[in-house]
Amino acid sequence: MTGIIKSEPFVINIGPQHPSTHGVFRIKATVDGEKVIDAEMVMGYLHRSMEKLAEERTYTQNIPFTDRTDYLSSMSNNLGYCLAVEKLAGIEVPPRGNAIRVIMAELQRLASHCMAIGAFANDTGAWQTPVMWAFREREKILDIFEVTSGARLTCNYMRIGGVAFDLRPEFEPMVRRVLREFPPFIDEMEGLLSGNEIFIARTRGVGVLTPEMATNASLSGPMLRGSGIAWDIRKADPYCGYEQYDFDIPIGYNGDSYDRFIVRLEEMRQSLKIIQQALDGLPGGPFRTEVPLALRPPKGEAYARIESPRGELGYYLVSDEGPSPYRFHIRPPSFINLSALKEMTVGGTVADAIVVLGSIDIVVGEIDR
Amino acid sequence: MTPFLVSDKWYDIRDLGNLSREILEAADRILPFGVVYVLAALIGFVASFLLFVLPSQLIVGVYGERRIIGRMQSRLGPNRVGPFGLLQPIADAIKLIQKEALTPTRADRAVMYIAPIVFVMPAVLLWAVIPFGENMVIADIPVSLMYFLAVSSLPVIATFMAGWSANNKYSLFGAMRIVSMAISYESPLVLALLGAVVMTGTISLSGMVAWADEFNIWMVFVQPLALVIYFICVSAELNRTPVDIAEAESEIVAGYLTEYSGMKWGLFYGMDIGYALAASGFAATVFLGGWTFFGLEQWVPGWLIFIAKTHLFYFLFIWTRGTLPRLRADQLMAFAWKFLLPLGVFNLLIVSTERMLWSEQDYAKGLIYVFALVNIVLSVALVYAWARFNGYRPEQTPTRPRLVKQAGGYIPVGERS
Amino acid sequence: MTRELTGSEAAALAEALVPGSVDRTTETACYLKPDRLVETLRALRDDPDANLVHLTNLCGVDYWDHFEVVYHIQSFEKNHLACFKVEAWGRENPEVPSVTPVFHGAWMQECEAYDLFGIRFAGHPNLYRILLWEGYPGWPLRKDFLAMPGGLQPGLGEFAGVARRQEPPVKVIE
Amino acid sequence: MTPGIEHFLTVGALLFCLGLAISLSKRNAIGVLMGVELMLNAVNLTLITFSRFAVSPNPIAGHTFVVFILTVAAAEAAVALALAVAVYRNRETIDVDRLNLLRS
Amino acid sequence: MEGFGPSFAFWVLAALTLVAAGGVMVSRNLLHAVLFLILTFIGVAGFFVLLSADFIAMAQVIIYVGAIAVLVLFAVLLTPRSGRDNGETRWALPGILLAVCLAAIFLFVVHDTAWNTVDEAPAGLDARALGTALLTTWVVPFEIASVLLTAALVGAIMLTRSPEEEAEDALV
Repeated sequence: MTGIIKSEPFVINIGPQHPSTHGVFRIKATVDGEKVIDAEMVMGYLHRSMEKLAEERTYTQNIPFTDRTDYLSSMSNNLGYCLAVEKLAGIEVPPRGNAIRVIMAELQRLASHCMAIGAFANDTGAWQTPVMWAFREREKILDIFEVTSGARLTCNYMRIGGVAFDLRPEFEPMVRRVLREFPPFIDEMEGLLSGNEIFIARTRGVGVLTPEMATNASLSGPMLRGSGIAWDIRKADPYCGYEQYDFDIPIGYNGDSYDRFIVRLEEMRQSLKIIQQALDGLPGGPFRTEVPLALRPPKGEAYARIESPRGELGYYLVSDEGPSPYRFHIRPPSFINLSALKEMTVGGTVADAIVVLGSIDIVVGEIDR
Repeated sequence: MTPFLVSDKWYDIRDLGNLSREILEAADRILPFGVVYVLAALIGFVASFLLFVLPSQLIVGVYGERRIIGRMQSRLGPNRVGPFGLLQPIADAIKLIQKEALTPTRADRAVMYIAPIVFVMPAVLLWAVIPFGENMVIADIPVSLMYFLAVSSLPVIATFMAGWSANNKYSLFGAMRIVSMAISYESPLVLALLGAVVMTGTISLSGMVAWADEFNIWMVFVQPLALVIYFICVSAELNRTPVDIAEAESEIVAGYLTEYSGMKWGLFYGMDIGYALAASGFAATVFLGGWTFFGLEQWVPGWLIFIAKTHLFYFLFIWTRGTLPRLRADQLMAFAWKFLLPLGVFNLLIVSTERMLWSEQDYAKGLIYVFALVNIVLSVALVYAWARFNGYRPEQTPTRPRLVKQAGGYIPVGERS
Repeated sequence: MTRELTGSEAAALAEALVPGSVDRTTETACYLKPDRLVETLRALRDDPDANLVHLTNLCGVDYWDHFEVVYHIQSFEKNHLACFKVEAWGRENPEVPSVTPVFHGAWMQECEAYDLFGIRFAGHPNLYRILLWEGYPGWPLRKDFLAMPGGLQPGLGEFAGVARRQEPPVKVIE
Repeated sequence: MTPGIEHFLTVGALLFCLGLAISLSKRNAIGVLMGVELMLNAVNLTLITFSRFAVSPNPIAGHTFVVFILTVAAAEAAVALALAVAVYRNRETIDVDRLNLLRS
Repeated sequence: MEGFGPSFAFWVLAALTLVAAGGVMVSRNLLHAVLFLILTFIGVAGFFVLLSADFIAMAQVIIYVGAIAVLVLFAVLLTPRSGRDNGETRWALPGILLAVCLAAIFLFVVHDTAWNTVDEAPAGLDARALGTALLTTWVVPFEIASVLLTAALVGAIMLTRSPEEEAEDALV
């Protein structure tokens, strides 16, 4: 269709109101026929200036903000922030707190990947079925969050020095149920999508990132691992006692959208493994170190990062010995993962651009903050 | 065929065709010339509406489409309005009628207004030639297969009008895609049907049903490949989900429907189901033996068998819609030209050869079963061989990622960690 | 465990490759001279010993009299993380060289720092306000944002602890 | 009034002349092509009319001619539109007034 | 062709066809012209049905509406917005005059000839007879037509190749 005639390129706005931009995000694509010849990102529709707001609040008060950045993985965001504050103030977390944190972070990864995989399948055109199946499983995890923290989406569960509450007695059977019911679900998804010819045709070779490109574009998480780079903060820079658990890093082959998808699918299996180990060896004792409510960390700076479901989630804090952070910076993985979007989409069709965007797994709340 | 219980009388309600024929013949004796045509049209319209449009909207629109898909997606589907949610389409229609039908400022108003009407008409016209039962065909014209193909090429124009007139870039994408799809998928579709025509030696749908009845075999067993090609092509032409690139909601919002709202949108949406049903009815007639079922039609009304077969085929549409992702536009074109068209030609060659052999054997009844067996084997072999010839190697795609124990830099493919 | 290089370790790496590039060091960070920044980071990226290939984090900090741009750069193979900083003096038109030619991933983060701090990155291919709209008054993450002309948005006054609302009119009771 | 052969022929003639007028007067190459298609249709109509009404030992010959005309029309449309597209690519116009490649 | 039905159908179809053909002539917008053209094709197909040429009527709809009109629409879409007007050349008036003169001659001929006609539709105008005629009496033209179609297919592909594709082929 394209290339037959000298056609005039025209601009098509994918978003901000579009079914496949997963929020108010916009790609200004210049297309020639169906071929994308230029792509420009427009974002900031959801900008709330969290970094400024956080400078006016105490360290503890900032935890709810971190829920609202990446609202699909609030536990991970809480955890990253608390780790940064603990690093800044030199606070030790008791082993039970760490184990609970690990379980929660991994459950959150499962929930977030459910969403990512479902939405990605939806972007390739599988009409709602994978996303519904994924939601069905995600509900079980959200129920666990509700029982534990009282909230399903914005949990606000982690605290500086541990977690907010101890686990309830219902917690363990619920997690055991997830551990029992997730592996069949992942196999089901694999049967539905991984071996599906149409799915492979749509995603193989689409949005290819070479390892050099992925490194140079500061990508992280499944984007990096899909390109064959074995990099996982949980392995490379263990926090919360991740070094005790036995798990593997899944890495892809060519760095295309399909590889990112199978990496996410495999990460869910690894997460289940981690949860199993953490739950079996859940230590007793206190779940939290008591820290003063108006925490005043010593003067200095700290950069702590965790492996959030979307990649490296870092918090850079500067303290001036005041009750609130002097500088509060979030390194948002889905924002920085977008920096290679243009390179991935240009040359493909509009349909490919949607698949690429789905494979990045953006959360607009985190992009815009 | 001699009915076992069913007499040829008008009061036998198991075959509604007798009734209408009796009425029409009686009317023709009394009334002046020409009025009986109007009567026939009225009866046909009411019958088709009662028998198909209404049940299709109610039973298939809710139960076939939404409930089955809901079941596939592990949710309930509509179950609130009326008993078991049966009245949901009516509630939807009332809602849609109340909604404002927006027209963009710079749209081509006239064309945008006419497009839904043009889209609806062929959906109703298609049913005219499909035999519901023994005498239950509204217009038993000798070229009814051609008629079906001709009428089913009209909605393409309507969807193009809809997409082009809205003056929206997404709509234009949809229009562009549907036009190119129509060009690509018409030829394999006709080739697939040509196989059936060559085998039966008729282009009348009633004739095809009679053929299936006479030789006690359905066309699908004789030409499984043709049914597969027909199914794929018709899904493409009807924009059903595995190949619905013209209204791909994740790519181009809603394609040609983007700017439509209210009942204008509702007409498109409802008639999508109407077309899918008509295509299923056509497939049931050509490939599944129509209203016959190896003699069962002597006990059960033929139109019930026909409706069952239609909905069985329609279930295939729902099934694929619920499970498969969508192909890209260029991949679909390549699939039509590189895969379906050659396979259609091969199928036609095989069928023509068999037909020649068959006519030399004076249409021996047993031979057709041999052909069926041969064709089933040949179809599988042909698809496999042609896929291999085109470089299709499924085992080369790893579906599991590599696993490494230790974090580090880039690990090239093939290197053990 | 990732080895977080101290300022002096990072400075030693940088000095070995590009002599004279280091301004000063602190316990956690190494301050580079702005005019040698791009050169140094490119050398550190390409050197197999330093192997600082992945620019993880880039952000600006406002210290009232000067701005700092912080670069967290890590190596996958060596598994270490270094923190470099560059200072930009002056509130009117702070400017540091852009590292986008070295690290492609820096372009969005530099846009963000420009958007929120007003730090200009010389040599950036397309520096624009990525989160806020063009023509937004002021630079929101600067410490004096609320005092900027047009910087005070309705409702922000309460957050800053400064009531800017008019006193309600006294209701006369008859 | 019962339609006879004259009526059908009249419609065919009028259609032909309309097609002729369109193909002679339109500036757009696609418009010209549409006129030609109309003329072919008119000829088809006339042939079918003769086949139906004329006293002939072999009435199916008219239908056969129409099948050939349909074939030629399809081929002609494909080639003509390909030409229009190709001409547009090279000359940036499909205005037949300005397609004076042979003159200048 | 007796009775109310056929004559009613004739007049409706005649009005539809001629008005739609006139629409092709007068509409400014090229897309509207194509849509009118489609209406004309359908009207002509209706005439064919009236003249008991069922097969030809269906073939007319399939080929003209399903293929040629869609091709024309495709070509219109491929030309940019500026190329989508349907104006007249400066030779419009002579062309129309010529057409009117020709129409006058045609009408004169049609109405002044004593046609030797039959009332009933002759037997053997069905698809089977057509197929038999095509593959016996007219088999050579039939084959030539198929060759023509192939040639048209190849020609259309060759004409619309982009310069890049031509360059690629030149390397082979």
